[in-house]
Amino acid sequence: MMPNWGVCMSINFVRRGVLAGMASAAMMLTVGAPAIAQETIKVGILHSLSGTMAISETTLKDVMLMLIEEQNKKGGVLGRKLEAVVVDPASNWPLFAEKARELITQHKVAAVFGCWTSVSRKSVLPVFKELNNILFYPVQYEGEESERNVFYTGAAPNQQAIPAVDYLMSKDGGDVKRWVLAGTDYVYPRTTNRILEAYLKAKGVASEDIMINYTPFGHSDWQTIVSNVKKFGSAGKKTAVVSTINGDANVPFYKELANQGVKATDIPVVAFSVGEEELAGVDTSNLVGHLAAWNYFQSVKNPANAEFIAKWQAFTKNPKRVTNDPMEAHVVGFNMWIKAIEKAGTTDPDKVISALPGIEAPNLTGGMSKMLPNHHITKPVMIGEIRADGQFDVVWQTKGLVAGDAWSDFLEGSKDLEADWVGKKCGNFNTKTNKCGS
Amino acid sequence: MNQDQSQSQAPADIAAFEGGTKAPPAVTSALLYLDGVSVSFDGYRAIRNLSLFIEPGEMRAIIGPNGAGKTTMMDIVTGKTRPDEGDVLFDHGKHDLTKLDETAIAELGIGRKFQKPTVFESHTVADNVLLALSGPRGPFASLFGWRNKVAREKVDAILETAGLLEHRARLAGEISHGQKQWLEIGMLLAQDPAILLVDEPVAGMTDHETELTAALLRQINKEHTVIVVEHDMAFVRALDCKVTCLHEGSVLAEGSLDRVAGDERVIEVYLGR
Amino acid sequence: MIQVRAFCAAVISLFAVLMFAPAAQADFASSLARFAQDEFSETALAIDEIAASGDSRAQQVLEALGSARLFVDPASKKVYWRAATSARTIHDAANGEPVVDPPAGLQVVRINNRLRGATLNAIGALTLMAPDPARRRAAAESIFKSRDASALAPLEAAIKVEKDPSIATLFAQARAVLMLAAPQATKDQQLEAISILRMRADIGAIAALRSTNASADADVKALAADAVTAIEARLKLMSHVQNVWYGLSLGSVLLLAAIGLAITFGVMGVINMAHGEMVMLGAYTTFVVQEVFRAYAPDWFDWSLPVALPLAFLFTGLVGIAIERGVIRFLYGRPLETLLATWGVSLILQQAVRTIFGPSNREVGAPSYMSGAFDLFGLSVTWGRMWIIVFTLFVFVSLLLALKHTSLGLHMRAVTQNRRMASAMGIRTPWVDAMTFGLGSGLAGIAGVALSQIDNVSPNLGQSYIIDSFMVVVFGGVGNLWGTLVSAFALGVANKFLEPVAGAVLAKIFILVLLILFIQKRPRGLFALKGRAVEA
Amino acid sequence: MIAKVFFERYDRAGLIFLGVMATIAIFVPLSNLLLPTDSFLHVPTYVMSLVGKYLCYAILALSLDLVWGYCGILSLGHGAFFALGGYAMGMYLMRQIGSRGVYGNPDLPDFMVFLNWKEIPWFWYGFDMFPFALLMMALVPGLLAFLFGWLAFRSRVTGVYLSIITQAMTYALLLAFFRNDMGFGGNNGLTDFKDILGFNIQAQGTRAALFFATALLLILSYMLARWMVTTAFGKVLVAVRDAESRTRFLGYRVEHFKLLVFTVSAAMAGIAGALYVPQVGIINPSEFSPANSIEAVIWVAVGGRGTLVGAALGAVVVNFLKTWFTTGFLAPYWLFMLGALFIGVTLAMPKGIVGTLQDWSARRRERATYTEKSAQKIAEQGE
Repeated sequence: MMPNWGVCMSINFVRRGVLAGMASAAMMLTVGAPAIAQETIKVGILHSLSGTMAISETTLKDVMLMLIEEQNKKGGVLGRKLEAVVVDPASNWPLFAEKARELITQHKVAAVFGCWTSVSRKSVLPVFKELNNILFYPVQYEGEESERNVFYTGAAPNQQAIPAVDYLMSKDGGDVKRWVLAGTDYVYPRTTNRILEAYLKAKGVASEDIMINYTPFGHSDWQTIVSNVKKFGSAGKKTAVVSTINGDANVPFYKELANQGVKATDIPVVAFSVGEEELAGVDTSNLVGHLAAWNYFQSVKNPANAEFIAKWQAFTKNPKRVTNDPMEAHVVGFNMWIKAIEKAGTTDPDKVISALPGIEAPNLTGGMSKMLPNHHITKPVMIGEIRADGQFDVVWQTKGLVAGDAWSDFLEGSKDLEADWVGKKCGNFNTKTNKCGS
Repeated sequence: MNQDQSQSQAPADIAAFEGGTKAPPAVTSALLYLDGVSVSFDGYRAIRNLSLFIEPGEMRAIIGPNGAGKTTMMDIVTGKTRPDEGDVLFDHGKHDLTKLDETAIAELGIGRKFQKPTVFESHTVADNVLLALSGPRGPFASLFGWRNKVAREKVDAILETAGLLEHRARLAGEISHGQKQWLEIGMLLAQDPAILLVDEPVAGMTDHETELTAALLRQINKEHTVIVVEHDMAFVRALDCKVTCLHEGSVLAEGSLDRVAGDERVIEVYLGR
Repeated sequence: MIQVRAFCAAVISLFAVLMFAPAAQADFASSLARFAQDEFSETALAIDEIAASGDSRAQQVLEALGSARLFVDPASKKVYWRAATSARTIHDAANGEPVVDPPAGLQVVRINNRLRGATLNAIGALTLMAPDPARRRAAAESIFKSRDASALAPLEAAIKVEKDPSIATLFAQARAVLMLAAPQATKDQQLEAISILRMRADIGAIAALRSTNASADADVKALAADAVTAIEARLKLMSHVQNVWYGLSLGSVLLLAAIGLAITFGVMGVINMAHGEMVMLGAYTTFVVQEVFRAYAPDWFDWSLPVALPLAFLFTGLVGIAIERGVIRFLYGRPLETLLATWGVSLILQQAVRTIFGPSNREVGAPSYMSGAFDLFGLSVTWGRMWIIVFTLFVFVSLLLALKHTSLGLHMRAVTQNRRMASAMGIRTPWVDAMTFGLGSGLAGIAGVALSQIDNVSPNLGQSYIIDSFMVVVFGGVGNLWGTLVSAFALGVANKFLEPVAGAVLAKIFILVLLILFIQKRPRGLFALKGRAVEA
Repeated sequence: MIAKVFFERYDRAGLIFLGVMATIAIFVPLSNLLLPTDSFLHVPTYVMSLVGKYLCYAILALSLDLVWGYCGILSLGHGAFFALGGYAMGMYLMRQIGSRGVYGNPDLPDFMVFLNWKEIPWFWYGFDMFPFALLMMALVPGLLAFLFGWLAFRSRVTGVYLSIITQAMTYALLLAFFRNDMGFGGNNGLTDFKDILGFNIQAQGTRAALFFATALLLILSYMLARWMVTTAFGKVLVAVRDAESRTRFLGYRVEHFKLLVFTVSAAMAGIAGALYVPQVGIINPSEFSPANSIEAVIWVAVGGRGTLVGAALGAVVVNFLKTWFTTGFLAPYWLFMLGALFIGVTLAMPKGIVGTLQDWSARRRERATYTEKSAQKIAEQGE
C-alpha cells in the first residue's frame, strides 16, 4: 500500500484545483471569443514564434500585422476593421492543428495566414477541411496538392525549380552539363529533385551526370559533401549545384563553399530556399555570383516594391530589415483576400473561396498576379545572383508570369492529375479516367 | 526470468556445470573457502594472497586496522568486487563465487549487512523485513505471488527478535541509527542465509546497544554461520569466538582473541611503529 | 626589375593588340559607353573590347567590374570606378583621374556569372606580368581554369620573364592545359603537357586531361587517359587521408563543444543541459564584438576574434557562475533534478537571445586568416578548419596545464576527490564549485567563438551540439580529459569514414547506435576510473 | 468483499482521481453529443479534443512516473515509445485511406506514390487489420524497450548514463524516421486520415468515442500502474530506486524488475501515442525529438513523482498552461514560462503538486493527532 497520507483537506484542494483548472479552461476556450467579434473581422496568424521555425516564420507574422494595420488605416474592409489573432504553434506540428482549430472555432477567424513547412500545412489541412475555413500558404513548396480550403501563394515547382534549371542550361547561365542535386532529406527537396531529375533526363542529361545527395536537418559538417561536389565538378563538363538545402543547414554549407574556394564562376550553386533573410547570417563577399531562384527579390526596382520596403522598415523600426519572397506572397495573398471579400460582400468562407479564383492583385515586382482555379497564383520567376551586400542582382527573369501547376507533369503519379475548383470542383481530377480522385 | 525456481535446489547443478569450465574446486569441509585471493585497484593491492576458511556453524570475528582489506574481502565474497586471482568457494567447494553476481550469491544463502546501515528508507520497517523474507524473488512472483499475502506473524516474529516490533509501521528512514543496524540484522535473519557477513554492526552504538547486539548475534549463530568485521574489541570479546586479524590485505594472525591480541605483529600493527 | 616588367607588359600589350586586332577596332571610350546600356550582351562586348584594347586603363576597369566597383552615372552615361583600397575615392574610367565631386546616384554595372568569368579571364591575361606575385599566381590559376586559348600568347611571353620558380611551374601548368585543348599543338608539346599535368596530380589536372582535344593523336589520348588513371589512384589514396583530416576537423569541433562539459559534467558531475546555450552565448558575444568592430574600427576587423575570445570566456563564465549560484548549488547530489533545472535554464536563455537579437541568423564574418584554403601535398586544407584544430588543441593543453598547476586547479581536484576533507583544510568549496562551473561555461563560450566561424549564429545553435557533447564525454569516460580528447577525435574520424559509404544521416545513426551498444559494454566509457572511490 | 479489496488498493487521491476521471469519461462525450451548443454544460468539440490530447499525455506521464517515480529510471526517451505507438496507429489509419488518397492508388499511401515506390514495404504488412495494428501499438514499443533495457540493465547502466543513452536512442530514431527511405513518410509523417474502424475520423461521434476510449484507458492504465506499485513488486521497485545494490544483496534480480517495469511502461506509452494520433490527426518524426521526452519528465515532476495521480495531473496542468500561453500576447513568453517551471519545480517543489500537498496534509494530521492526544491527557489528568 502507498502510505495513505491524502487526507480530506489535500484532496479537496486537489479536486478544487482540477475543477478550477477545467472550469477556467472551458471559460477561456468557450467564452474566449468576445462579443465584439461581430464588429471586427478576425484574421488568424499561424506562424511559429518559438522553436526551430521561429527563425523564418516570425517575420511573416510581423508582415501580417503590418498589412492588417495598413488595411485598417484605409478603413478596413466592408466597413469593418480587421483584427489580428496571433497564436504560436511553437514549431510543433500537432500544435499547428490544435491552434488552427482554436483560431477557427474559438476566435471565429475569417481566414488564416500561416504555416511554413510542408508538414505544418499537412497537419492543419484536415482541420481546415473539417471546419471549412481558408488558409493562405505563402511558401514555395513541392506541389502535389490542391485543396479547396487552401490558397497557395508561394511557388509551385514549375515556378521556381524548372526555370532555374533552364537558365543554367542557357548560355548566360553557363551552359551547365553536369548537375548536383543537393537537398535536405524531406519532402520538398525529394519531390523537387525527382521532378528535376525527370526534367533533366528529358533534356538529354545522362544519369552519370546527375548526382543526388541528401543530408539531415541542421547538417553542419559539409566538408565531405563540398569536396565531393568539387570532385564531381572536375570531370571536364560545366557543373552546377541545385540546392534544396533547408534553412539552418545553409549557413554552414555556404561557409564551407567559401572556405573550400568553390567560386560561382567554377561551380555555381542555385538555391531555392535561400533568400535575403537566410543570407543575413552569412558574410557573402565570398559567395558573389551564386544564385537563387525566387519570384521576388528585395532588390527589384519598382515603385510598389520601394514603397513596401520603406513601410516595412518603418514598421519594424529597423532601416536594415530585409524583405523576402514569402513576405511578398503574403502581401499578394492578403490583397487578393481583401478583394475577394469585397467581391463576395461577405467573409463567409464558402463565398470567399468561390470568389477568389480569377481575382488579380499587383505583386511587388511590377506584374499582376492572378488566383487560378487550382488555387495557385501566377508569378514571375527570377534568378538572382548573390551580391557582396547580401542582396541579389536579378540576372534573368521570365518574360511574363508563370502559372503555378499543382500537379507536376514530370512525375508519374501526378501527370494525369489536374486541379480545378471552378469548373470541375476537384483538386485531383484524373484526366485519364475522367474522374475526381482516382 | 525463472530464477525463482533455481532458488534452493539448483545450486548443485550450477556447481556441476561450472566445474566444467575450471579445474574442479577442491572439496573442502569449509563452508566458505578463500585461497590465494588478490585484488588491486589502479595499482594499489587491497588484498594480497588472502586465505580464509570458515567452517559451518562457526562464528568468526575479523579485525584489523583501517585499510586492512576487511570490507574488500566482503565485497569479494558477495560478488561486488571480482578478485584478480585466487579461489573463492562456497558450500564445501560446490560453488565458485568468482563466477557469480551479487544476486546469485545472495540466492545461494550469503547474506550481508553493510558497514553503513542501508535499509530502504521510504519503506516501513515491516516492509523492509517483508522484502528480505526468503522465498521466490522474481518479478512475476512478486506481482502475483505469496509475498503479497505474507502472514503478519512471520514478519512480526523477526521484528520481535530484532526488538523493533513497536516500530513496525514507521518509515525505516525515521528510526534511529542503532535501530537501523538492528533492522538490517533482522533483514538478514529474514533472508535465512547459510552464512551472514556482518560489517561493523555496532559502529555508533551505545554500550548498552552494543551488548544487546552481541547477544543478538550469538543467538543468531545458533542456527547460522556468522562472520563479523569489527573494530570494537569489547564487542569482539563479547562475541567470544575465533578471531582473524587482517593487515594490508592478508592474514596476520588467527586464533582466540587473547592469542591474536598477544601476537607481537598485531600489537605492532595496531599500536604503530 | 619593375622597369623590365613594365617594358615587357608594354610589349605584351602591343602583342595583344596585334592578336586581337579585329575586335579592337572600337576605341576605349566607346567601349566604356557600352557599360552604360545596362545590358549583359553589351557589357560582354565591352569586356572583350577593353581586354583586347591593350589600353593601360583596361586592367583597372576590368578589375573594378569584376568586384562590383564599376559605376555608371545614369544621367551623363559616364563610367566611373572606385578604388579597391579606399571606399571614397572615385575615378573617372575614361582617364583614370580621381573625381573630386562624383555625381550622386551612381549605379553599379551589373554582371552575371558568365561575364564575371570573362572578366576574370581577361584580367588573368593582363596580370600575368603584375609585380605582385600573388596576382601572377591568381592569373595562372585563372587561365588554368578557364582554358582560354587566347591567353596562350601572353602566357608564353610571361613564362620567359618569370623568375619565381613556383609561379613558373604554375605558368607551365597553365600552358599545358592550353596545349592539350589546342587543335594546333604538336604531339610533342601535348606529351610534355601531359607529363606536367601528371606532376600536378589534382582534380584540376584530371579535368584538364579529360578535356584533351578530340582531334589529338591516339598516343596523346592514351597517355592522357593513363595519367588520369594514375592521378585518380593517387587521389583515392588521398581521399583516405582527406577523410582522416575531415574527421580530425569534425572531432576538433566536437571536442571544443564538449570540453567545457568535460569539466562541468566530468569533474563536477553536474548535468548541464544549458551547456549548448553557453556555446551559443559565446557565438553571440563574437557577433556583438564584430558589430562594434564594424562600426568603429573596420580596418581592424581581423582582430575581432582575438578580442572576442577573452570576452566570450568572461561573459559566459559569469553567466555560468550566476547559474551555479542561482540554481545548481541547491541541487548537488541530485543529478537528475539538475538535468531538469538546467534544461529550464537553457529554454530561458534561448528565448532571451531570441527576444534580444531576433530569431534569425546573425552574421559573423571570417577574418582574412580564417578564409580560403591551401594545398598540402594535394590535400586541400581550409585555413578556418586548420586554425580551429590548432585552437582546440591549444585550449585542451592550456586546460590540462591549468588544472595541474594553478591553485584553482588544485582546489578543484581536491574538492572533487574529497569535498569534506577539502573543506576541512580551509578550501572554500562553494567558491571552488562556482569557479569550476564558471570555467566549464567559459570554455563553452570560447567554443562558441570558434563555432561561429563554421555554423549558424542563431538561438538554436546550442541545441545542435548538446547531445553530441554528452556523447563525447560519456564515450570518453567521465572525469577524464584525455578520454574526451580521444573520444572526440575517434567519433569524428569514424563519422567521416562512414559518411561516404552510408550517407550523412545513416552515418550519424550508426554512430549513435554504436555508442549505445558501447556504453552497454563499458558503462563508464573508454577511460573509466576504477576502484571503490568511484562507486561511492 | 470485492469492493473492499478495490478500495484498499487506492489512497484518497487515487479514489478522487478515479471518480473525476470516470465523470469526465462519461460526461464530456455525452455533453458534446447530446446537449445543445448553447447550453451552459455543453463541451465544444474543440475543448473535447484538447482535453483528449491532454489525457493521452497523462497516460504517457503515468508510464513515465512508473519507471522514474518508482524505479528511479529517468528515461529521456519515453517520447520514442509514445511516437512508435503513434506510428503503429498512423500506419493502420493510412491503410484505411485505401484508394481515397489524392493519387487514388489503392495499394500505396500517397507519400509512397510520390516517392515512386512500387510496392508496399514488408513492415507495412498487416497494418490494414486493426487487431494486428492494435497488437503492434503496444508490442513495438514494448519490444524496443525490452531490447534496450535488456542491454542496459544487464550491464548496469544507471542514473545519468541511462538517461543520456535513452536520449541518444530517441535521437537516433528521430534521425531515422526523418529519412524518407525508411518508408514512414519522412518529415511529413503520416497524415490526412479518413476512417478508424470504419467510422469517419472527423465525425463528432468518432471524436467523442475516441475521447471516451482515452479517458477509459487512462483509468485502466492508472489501475494497472497502481496495482503494480502496491504489490510486493512495487516495493521492490522502490527498494531498487532507493538502494539498488542493497536490493541485489537481498537476492533480487534487479535487472529483471527494471526490465519488466520498463517494458510495461513503454507499452503503456505506446498505447497513449496510438490514441493521440487519431485525435490530433498527424504523426511525424518530431515526436521523437529529445525535447518532447524531457518535457514529459517535467509534467511528472510538476505533478509529483512517485504519486501516479500527480503525474497525470502534471501532464494536464502543464499542457493547459501551454495552450494558454501560446495564444495572443503571451505567445513569445511560453518558453520563459516553461523554463521557469522547470527551475521552480526542481528547486522549490521537488515533490511536485501532489507530493507537497500530501506532505502538508500529513503534517497537519500529525499536529491534529498531537493536539488530540494532549487534549486527552489533560482530560485524563483532570479526572
